Amino acid sequence: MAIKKVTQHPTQNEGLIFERSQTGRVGYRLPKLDVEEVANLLPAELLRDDDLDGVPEVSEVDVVRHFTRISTWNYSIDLGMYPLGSCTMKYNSRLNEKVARIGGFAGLHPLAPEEESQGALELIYKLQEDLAEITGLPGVSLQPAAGAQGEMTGVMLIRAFLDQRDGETSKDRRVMLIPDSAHGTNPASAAMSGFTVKTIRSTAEGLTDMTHLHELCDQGGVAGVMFTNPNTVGIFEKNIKEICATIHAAGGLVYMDGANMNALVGVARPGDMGVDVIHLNLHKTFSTPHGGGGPGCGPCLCTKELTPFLPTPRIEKDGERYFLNSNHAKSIGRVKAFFGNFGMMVRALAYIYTHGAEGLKEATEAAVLNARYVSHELEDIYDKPFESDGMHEAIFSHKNQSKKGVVTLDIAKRLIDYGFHPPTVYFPLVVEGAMLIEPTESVGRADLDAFIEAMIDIDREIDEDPDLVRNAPHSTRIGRLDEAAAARKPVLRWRPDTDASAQSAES
Amino acid sequence: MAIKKVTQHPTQNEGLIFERSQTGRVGYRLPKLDVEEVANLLPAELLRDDDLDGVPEVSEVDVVRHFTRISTWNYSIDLGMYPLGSCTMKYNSRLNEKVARIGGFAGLHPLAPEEESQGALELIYKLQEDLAEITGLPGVSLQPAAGAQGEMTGVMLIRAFLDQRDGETSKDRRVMLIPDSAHGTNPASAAMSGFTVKTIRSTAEGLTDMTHLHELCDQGGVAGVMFTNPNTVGIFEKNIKEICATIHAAGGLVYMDGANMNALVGVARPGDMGVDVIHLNLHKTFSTPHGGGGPGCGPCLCTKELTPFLPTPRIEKDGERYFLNSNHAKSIGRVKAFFGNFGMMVRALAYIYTHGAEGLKEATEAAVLNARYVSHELEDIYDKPFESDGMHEAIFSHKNQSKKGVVTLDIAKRLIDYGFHPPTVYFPLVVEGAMLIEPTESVGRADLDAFIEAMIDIDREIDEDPDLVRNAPHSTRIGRLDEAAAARKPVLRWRPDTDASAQSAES
Amino acid sequence: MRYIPNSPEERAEMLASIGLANAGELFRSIPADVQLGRPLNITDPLAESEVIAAMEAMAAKNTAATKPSFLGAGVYSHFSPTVVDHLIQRSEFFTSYTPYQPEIAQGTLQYIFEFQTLVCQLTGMEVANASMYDGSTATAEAYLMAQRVTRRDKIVVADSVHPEYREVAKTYTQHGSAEIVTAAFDEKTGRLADLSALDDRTAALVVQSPNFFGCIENLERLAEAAHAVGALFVVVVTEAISFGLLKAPGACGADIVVGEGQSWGIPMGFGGPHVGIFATREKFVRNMPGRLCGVAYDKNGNRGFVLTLSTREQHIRREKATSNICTNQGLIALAATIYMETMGKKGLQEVAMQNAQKAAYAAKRIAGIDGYEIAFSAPTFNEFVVRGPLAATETLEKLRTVNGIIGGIALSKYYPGRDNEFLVCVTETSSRAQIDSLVASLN
Amino acid sequence: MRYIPNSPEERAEMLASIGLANAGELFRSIPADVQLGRPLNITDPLAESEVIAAMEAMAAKNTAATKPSFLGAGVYSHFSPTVVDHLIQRSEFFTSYTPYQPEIAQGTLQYIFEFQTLVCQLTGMEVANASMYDGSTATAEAYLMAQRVTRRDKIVVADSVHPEYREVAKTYTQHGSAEIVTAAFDEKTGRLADLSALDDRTAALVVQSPNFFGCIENLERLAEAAHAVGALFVVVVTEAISFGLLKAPGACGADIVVGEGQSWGIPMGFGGPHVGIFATREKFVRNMPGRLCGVAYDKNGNRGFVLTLSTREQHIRREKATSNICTNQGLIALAATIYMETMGKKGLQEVAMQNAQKAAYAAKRIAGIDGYEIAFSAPTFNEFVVRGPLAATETLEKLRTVNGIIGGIALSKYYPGRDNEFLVCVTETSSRAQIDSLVASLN
Ligand SMILES: Cc1ncc(COP(=O)(O)O)c(C=O)c1O
Ligand SMILES: Cc1ncc(COP(=O)(O)O)c(C=O)c1O
Repeated sequence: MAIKKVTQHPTQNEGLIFERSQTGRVGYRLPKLDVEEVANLLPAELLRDDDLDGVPEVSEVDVVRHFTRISTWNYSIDLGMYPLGSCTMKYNSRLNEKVARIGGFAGLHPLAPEEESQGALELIYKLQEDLAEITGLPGVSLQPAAGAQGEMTGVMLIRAFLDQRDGETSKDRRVMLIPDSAHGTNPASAAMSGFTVKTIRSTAEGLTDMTHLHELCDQGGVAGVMFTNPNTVGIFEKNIKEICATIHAAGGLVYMDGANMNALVGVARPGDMGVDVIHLNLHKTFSTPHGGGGPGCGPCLCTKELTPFLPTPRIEKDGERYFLNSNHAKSIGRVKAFFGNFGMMVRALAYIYTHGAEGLKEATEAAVLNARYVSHELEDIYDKPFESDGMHEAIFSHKNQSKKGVVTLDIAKRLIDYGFHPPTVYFPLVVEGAMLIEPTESVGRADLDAFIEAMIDIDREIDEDPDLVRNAPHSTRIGRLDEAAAARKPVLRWRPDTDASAQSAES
Repeated sequence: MAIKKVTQHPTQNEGLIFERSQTGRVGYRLPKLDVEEVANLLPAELLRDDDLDGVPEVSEVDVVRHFTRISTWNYSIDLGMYPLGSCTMKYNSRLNEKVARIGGFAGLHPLAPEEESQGALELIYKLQEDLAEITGLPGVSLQPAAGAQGEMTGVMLIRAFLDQRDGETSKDRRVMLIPDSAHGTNPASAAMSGFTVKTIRSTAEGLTDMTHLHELCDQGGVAGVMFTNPNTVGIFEKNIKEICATIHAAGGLVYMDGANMNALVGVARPGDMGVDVIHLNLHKTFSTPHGGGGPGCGPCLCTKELTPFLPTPRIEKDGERYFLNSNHAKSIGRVKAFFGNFGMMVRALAYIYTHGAEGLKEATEAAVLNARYVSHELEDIYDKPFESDGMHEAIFSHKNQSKKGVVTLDIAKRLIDYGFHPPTVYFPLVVEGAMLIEPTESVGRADLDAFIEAMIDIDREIDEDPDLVRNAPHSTRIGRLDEAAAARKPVLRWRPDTDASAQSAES
Repeated sequence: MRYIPNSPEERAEMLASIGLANAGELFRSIPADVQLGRPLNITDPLAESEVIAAMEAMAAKNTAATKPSFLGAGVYSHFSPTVVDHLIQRSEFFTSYTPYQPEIAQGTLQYIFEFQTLVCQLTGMEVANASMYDGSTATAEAYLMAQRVTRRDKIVVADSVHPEYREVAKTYTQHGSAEIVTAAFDEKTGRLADLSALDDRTAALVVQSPNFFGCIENLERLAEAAHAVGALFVVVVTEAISFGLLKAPGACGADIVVGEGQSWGIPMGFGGPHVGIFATREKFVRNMPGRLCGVAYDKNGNRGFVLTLSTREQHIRREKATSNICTNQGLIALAATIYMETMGKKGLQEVAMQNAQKAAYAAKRIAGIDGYEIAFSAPTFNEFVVRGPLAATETLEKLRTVNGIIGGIALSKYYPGRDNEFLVCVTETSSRAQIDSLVASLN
Repeated sequence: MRYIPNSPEERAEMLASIGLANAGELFRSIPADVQLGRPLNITDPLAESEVIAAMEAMAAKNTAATKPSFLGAGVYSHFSPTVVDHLIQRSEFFTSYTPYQPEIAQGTLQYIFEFQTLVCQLTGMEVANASMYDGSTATAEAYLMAQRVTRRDKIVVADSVHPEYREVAKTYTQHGSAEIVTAAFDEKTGRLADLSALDDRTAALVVQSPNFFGCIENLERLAEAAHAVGALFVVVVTEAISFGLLKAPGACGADIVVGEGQSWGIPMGFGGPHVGIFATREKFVRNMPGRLCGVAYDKNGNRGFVLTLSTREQHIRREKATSNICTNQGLIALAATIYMETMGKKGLQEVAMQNAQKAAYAAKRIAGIDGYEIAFSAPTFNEFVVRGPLAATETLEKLRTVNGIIGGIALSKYYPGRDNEFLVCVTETSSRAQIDSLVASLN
């Protein structure tokens, strides 16, 4: 109320930069052109004739205030617990940011002569070796820009392997088995590699249904399986060896989605479980910043048998010399220009160096402990859908609360008022009103306890004043947005006639 | 209300780091000691025996979250207009921050051999030359760490000059004339140099009262005058030449407080007005960040006559070589170890290079225009105490509003709810309930208009709902604090028994 | 471990409170026979100063980073205003996730909306997405989208599209129904010449402009040819600075514009992270890959932004999604947005003009050396192909070892047989002195 | 000008709206004869890249910054965790003013309170202020405060207090009533020896420990001597890392502890900005110089912080203030706070121990070279005086030019006549290899 009259609050109502733009403002200065300027260098018909209409004109001060102001509307890891299940929102070290910006890395052109970029090749090579040790899989490509691309790469390795092994008849093997709980990128990536997807059911304990798996294999045509371990409900697939054996027996290969490796690093290695190929998310397990959506880095790792098919160029070593090797005839080809998101590799290697073997294991233990602690403290109040112990995530359904007419989304939004980022909600689909909580190792006990207390308070609020929860959040600059309307008449860009009026705290 | 139940909100209720501390947490890692460790290197009686009791134990993550959270409780230039009169809160360029951190500057030891620190000496020398050109005063010392120290230095130059000129009889010249509107550091600095202060009255137009000035001079013993120009109400002392002439005639010297140079750079030079000595605040006029209280840099500049008395070492040039010259027998001596706040000098020179001559003048014009614009738009609603045109500041009294029982402090606090930092309030003392508004050149018209609209809205609120204003701010994490109680029983440090309980949004 | 808040003592207490004796018991659900049971064979933890020293030692071996260089070919040396890197280091930006909770992610959503708008303005298109991995994958996605839109499978792609982009597109499409035909360029002009492959089975004509040889294509003509057979016209742009000077592809009839945004203030960084751009016409929006941010309102009518039209995406559509992309290049899109807004209308025009002028100066000087000529006659922006008297590899090696200049890229790397030609790039960061010393060294 | 939001067009409109024809009219109140009327004789504006180039060119001439160095004497090379410089660049911290509006400055006020507390904990004192300019001015203020507290004027200061600090204190006190007497150190031990100057007119005994020669003084003994004559005991500390290992001055009877906080993660930066610390006993608080931050509550009982006891300060007390200081070293105090908290109890202890161990190793090795000895016998922390066979200036010049090592500071710079002695500092940043090469080079 008090602030109701305030319609101009600059930090709360910063408009779009286009709305700030004023003819004649400048935010840059270039050196004077130091060559004679040639008039009409290019034929008129090749030139722009719209004078970059609509592109903003602002000063440097406008830019700094604009982005500083809107940044304050974001929640971030540095503000507190960000327990998005499956996303592994752990601390993004400043040291890693610093080293990624060293001139010799940031200023290096990817097509510079090998002799003059040995340090970058060395870094990639060393990271490859460490990731191979961590996963127990010797073949590595750091080219994929993110997990989904790592998946596509991995699935294509399987495809290439099968095509070579089975020749013509490989075309009868186009079924990729994927659990119903899988992340959406799994089936999407399988499809991009020309596979059709069959879904494996999960059991009541949240594990892969082995009988169903055998059924599906018996139906034949199985190229492989894509599963996540710990799976997307945070439970370790204890039948992992049998799963792999079953698939191998059926003539298929095993792809593991490594998004949840934060539960395993230093404790167990996919390579030792029978997994043939995996992707990692350096932007999860290895703490490269998620950056509000990216960039990531999704290395693909595989067994010796699959190595010949890895993307090229591969970074290899010959004595003391590192070099790019493009002649691998069986390669599936390039998945990205140049060598992938190199900057993320620098950060990830710095993360590994900082932790060392012992620190990596310690992080895994701390991450799993935090999740188990949350699960233990909340299971009396929130419905825990599965009996078995979770690993790095705690999962709940809204069963107990939905009876009272309050659902997961409401609980998530109310958590915002308590100063926490909500967990991942409604994923995986196999759990009704899922709340998937991944604290990671980067949260201390006091913050965990505060989160637990918040969850308990909210459950109490649901009894006392359900609307308080249903209408949450109350502490944000803006309320729940009408996403349905947004999708019906999408406005995806600013235009001079875009309605800015409605941006005041009043209207 | 909605957030009332929330007692643990981490971003709102971050405690003191000591309250976060947990035995065994670590935030650092040093390389292993690479020399043989010698047992009991030092006699026990010289060693600490308290195990650094009370010093916090936290992780790097705790530190990052702690400071990120508390930082969000601050207003800053990057968030918006910060119109503190006399403080010149202008944009702090990122470029300046970057260059100040170049290894060759940041990593340089002040006692490194001259041959190996030529670049730093060159930078100081070049800044000295540019500041001399800007002020029209040839003698420069960059040693003073802030304005107040620059004042002390300048006043000591005057004292040294008089002592040498008048010998014994100089002791009869110990009166420093200072306007009633002067900043507190002026009399304090005069006192530190052994002068007694006599106060000059201001006229109804907000200028130095010339008759009173003459009277005071006639009383004799005048060592000099310390005045500010534009003065602290933002008005240019149009009699400046006469003031200087009068003081000189009385055998005194003229000190000008240069805190308001942002109104003059490129337009008028103190040296051309008859001023003998001046200090600048690089952290005002030359945009080095104020940093929540400092550091600053308060160069002292003077006429040729006063130059022999400047602090040593002085940075001088001999052919292509820059060097430190300590043998100036008449020097008042050192005012700071080493050479002053060098990092601020780097930023200031980058500011000068970026603006160039034309840009410096443009900034002055833009700053004065912004202030004049605010003054013009608000003078019908807020009492403008002086007729004459202001320069870089707009000044108002609360006369019109105090009638309605709302005073300057209330208006200042209410501005916070509108997203603005309040202006300087109750300074200078010569204006009742003063609001001294200095927009600087770093604010665009849209923000100025929003500020003006806010001031007008507040005046309306005073009619409609004075308590709304009297109880402001309403939008901050914490309300008005009881400063009187704080001073009565000062708690100036944390102790294990410090009451942290009261830090919840509830209690 | 300094990144782990809970001390060993605290962890022991927490273990006890959930009834476990030690950390090992946390992993009971992992069968013993798949547990590692030994320390990883990885370095011991390094101190902060040791990590920095190790990284600086590696970086120091990248000697190319500090030499005058005329490398381009999809990654360009441009000056990035200091505010760009400073602002993206606001932890509210770089330590946040994809904005799935709009109420606490408006900062991210608003800049995505600004990025989408700026990409539309510069490309001359109607809609743009929140970013792709890079120019090469954006190109691959354009192939796939063209197939979806036209229900045709033949992709005619100019030989002068970045070879690595074409490789990536080939990988992406290898298991689908696409048939890829490469169209040759004209030996005199360096422009796309042979359009004979276009027919009524063609889903898209894909060209790059300025093309890999730096030649500016005649986009209007090519658009007509594509549209004449009912194919989409896809324009690839690797040098985003060219938008400041050259007619927008959208104004030339492009249906899809894809490309690389690295030139918008992003470090070359040995090839990544950069940012892919993807723009098209409104009517194709539901066939687009990637995230889209749109305007939405709360119940008080406050304007905000949300991710929208997600029914195209993998998390909803799974195997039927328009793409498998999830994580994109968010923070790099932010950097590009800050760059474009800081440079602004005038800056984007001036920097483009300076690139063209300096490159023209260099081309003229080099063409003046006897034995050297500019290989193609078409107008160029900031890159051009030089044909010399010797094998380009030799020439460049000599420049590097004798003169300490990275002179460019030997075309033979990508176009076997074109032995004496190399690609030279000149941007606003090459000083006249550097250009002159390149010329002197060639002489 | 890119730092000025309003464009020339906008400014013209604004001028018109307030009835002025041009910018010149803004300055009508400045008499024509004092207007400059010509452009300043200063460079034309430089582009961002040109400013960087100019600065890097100057920085590159500071060759000492990249050489192995054993310089100390009040400025020390210590490793600063990356978070320190990153966090102080939050614009909420570095672009805010002195916290005069507590409701929107709690971030600043809370860290000041933490800084005050940490300084108290490390010095062993009861109250500390929000910072002074540096160690030298803090020392000068201690002289003045001792005079105020004791109403006496004689200051007995050890000859082994940093010479530049004593110079500054002399400047500050030259126009007051202070009488400064210098007390000599013992030629064998290097510790303060002669206390004969202490008498009932003495306001303070001022010593430094570790002193300028690196020798650790026997503070308890000196405290007794000072208190015996009713003087305050003032301890100066230039190497704040020593607090991690050495007995706190407060525990030894100090009444005022002043010093330099640069060692707490602050760059050497050619001597500044650094941060002065000032701590004393509760009973003297109203005589302290500088800002103080204290706890306060709002009417809902929420705890907050405010600047307090301002009646000591210039803006209230004017010529009667305890000091003229206004702007202090706020942001550097923040950096020091972040450093101390990141290192924490264990880190501050370990880094202090490493300094002592490495310095002891170096001293032992150097003492082993024939012709060389350690000049003083008292225990040292991380600095010590070496006495060599030749003039120290020659020895150091040779080290610099021949071996590329900055070996230390010739004592003759500050203590004429002590020709063969130089001060060597060894911190945790000097590797054993560097120490060994120093020894080898001296040999
Ligand atoms: C289980 C799982 N698999 C795959 C992905 C896709 O990874 P990316 O977003 O890096 O493409 C994610 C991340 O969202 C995930 O959580
Ligand atoms: C008019 C005036 N004079 C002197 C000063 C003192 O300068 P500093 O705070 O840098 O010591 C100030 C700044 O507060 C001021 O406004």
